[in-house]
Amino acid sequence: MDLLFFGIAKDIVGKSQMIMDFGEDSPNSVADLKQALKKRYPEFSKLTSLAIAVNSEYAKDDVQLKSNDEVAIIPPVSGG
Amino acid sequence: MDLLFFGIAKDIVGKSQMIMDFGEDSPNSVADLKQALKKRYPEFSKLTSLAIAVNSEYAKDDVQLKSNDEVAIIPPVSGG
Amino acid sequence: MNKIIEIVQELDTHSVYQELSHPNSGGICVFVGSVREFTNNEQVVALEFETYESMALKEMDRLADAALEKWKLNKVVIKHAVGRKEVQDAVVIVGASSAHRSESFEACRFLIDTLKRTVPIWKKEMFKNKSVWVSAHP
Amino acid sequence: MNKIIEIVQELDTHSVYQELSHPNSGGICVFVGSVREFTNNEQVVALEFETYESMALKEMDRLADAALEKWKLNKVVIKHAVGRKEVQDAVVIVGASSAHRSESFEACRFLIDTLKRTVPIWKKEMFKNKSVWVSAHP
Repeated sequence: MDLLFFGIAKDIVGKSQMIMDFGEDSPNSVADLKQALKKRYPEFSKLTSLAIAVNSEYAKDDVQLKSNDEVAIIPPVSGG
Repeated sequence: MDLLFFGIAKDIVGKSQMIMDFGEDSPNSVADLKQALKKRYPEFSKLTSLAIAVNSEYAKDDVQLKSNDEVAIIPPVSGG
Repeated sequence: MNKIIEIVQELDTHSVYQELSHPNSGGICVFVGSVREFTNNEQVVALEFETYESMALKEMDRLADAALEKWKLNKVVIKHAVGRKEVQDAVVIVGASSAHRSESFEACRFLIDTLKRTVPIWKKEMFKNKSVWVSAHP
Repeated sequence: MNKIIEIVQELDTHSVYQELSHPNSGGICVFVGSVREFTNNEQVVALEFETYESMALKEMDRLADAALEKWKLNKVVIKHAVGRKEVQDAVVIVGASSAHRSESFEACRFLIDTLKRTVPIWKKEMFKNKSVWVSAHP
């Protein structure tokens, strides 16, 4: 699964973009993806919030992930 | 009494500055001056409000007028 | 100097951010009042502003002090134009800068609301066939 | 075009009044966010902003539409800077113009408050001996 990382999420995984192989646990939904990330990188559990964007829009937990989606990991925003 | 007029007050009396002779009725206070003006120019009674400034500060009705004061007639302000 | 008070013929909207900028300010709020083309569906040709300048400057200064007392502000700007102004011309600029944004918004709103009530400036609306001193009559 | 949406390296605060000016607007409210020298008494050397640009532009556009729907506005501006910003640099400009001033103030406040909650932009505070992603942790 091809993922984009920003802000502190980039620091946690060490890259701004990576293809992540979840093996058997390959996540089907946004909720699954959050779970899988927190399992692999416990630092994600310590953030104030964690959101997922699918094709550059915020995606709710029940959104299903397709192989050609652009999926981004959105830690707490702090613009302005 | 030397008076300054602004905005619609200037239009009512026809001048921006004039020495007004009130004769026997020469006003001693701000309240008296308002009365005297409304008596001589009934148009002043039709305004939304009428204020008097003495030495370039708003003056309450009970302020006494001295001969060397700068006295201005302040119709409803409408800046901004 | 933490306040800038001016009555001018032509307002410069370009410099106001720089004037309000301050190392301790994270928020700057500016309000600009400008000439609208229509008032109650009547086309405005121009506005004419006149002032009792010595008193207006005193009242504007007092207004800035009131804002500086009410909120923790680093800078305050109050500027008003006089003379003939045409559609889209700026007629008034007020602004405040502060550490956090709430104060700058609240102070800016207070500045324009109070200015309109207290500062001796008068506006005449020039229409095609008449002119009216704004707010003079109920 | 009634909305101007931009993510840029350098914000230009000079042009915003002109961009918001409109013949039907009597009120223009602008908020500028800038870099403060101190956060909780710690001296800030600089801020670093990064963004997910395609998504941020979409969110800013959606934000402008929400304001245009909520209030009767003639123009809306939303601009954010990215990259390294030093003390007193402008990092965000939002503004709205409308017939009357209340709408412009309310819309401007809504724009900055909502932008801070929803637009994918991240700010890192650079202190002398450390750096911190703002709001990342509770």
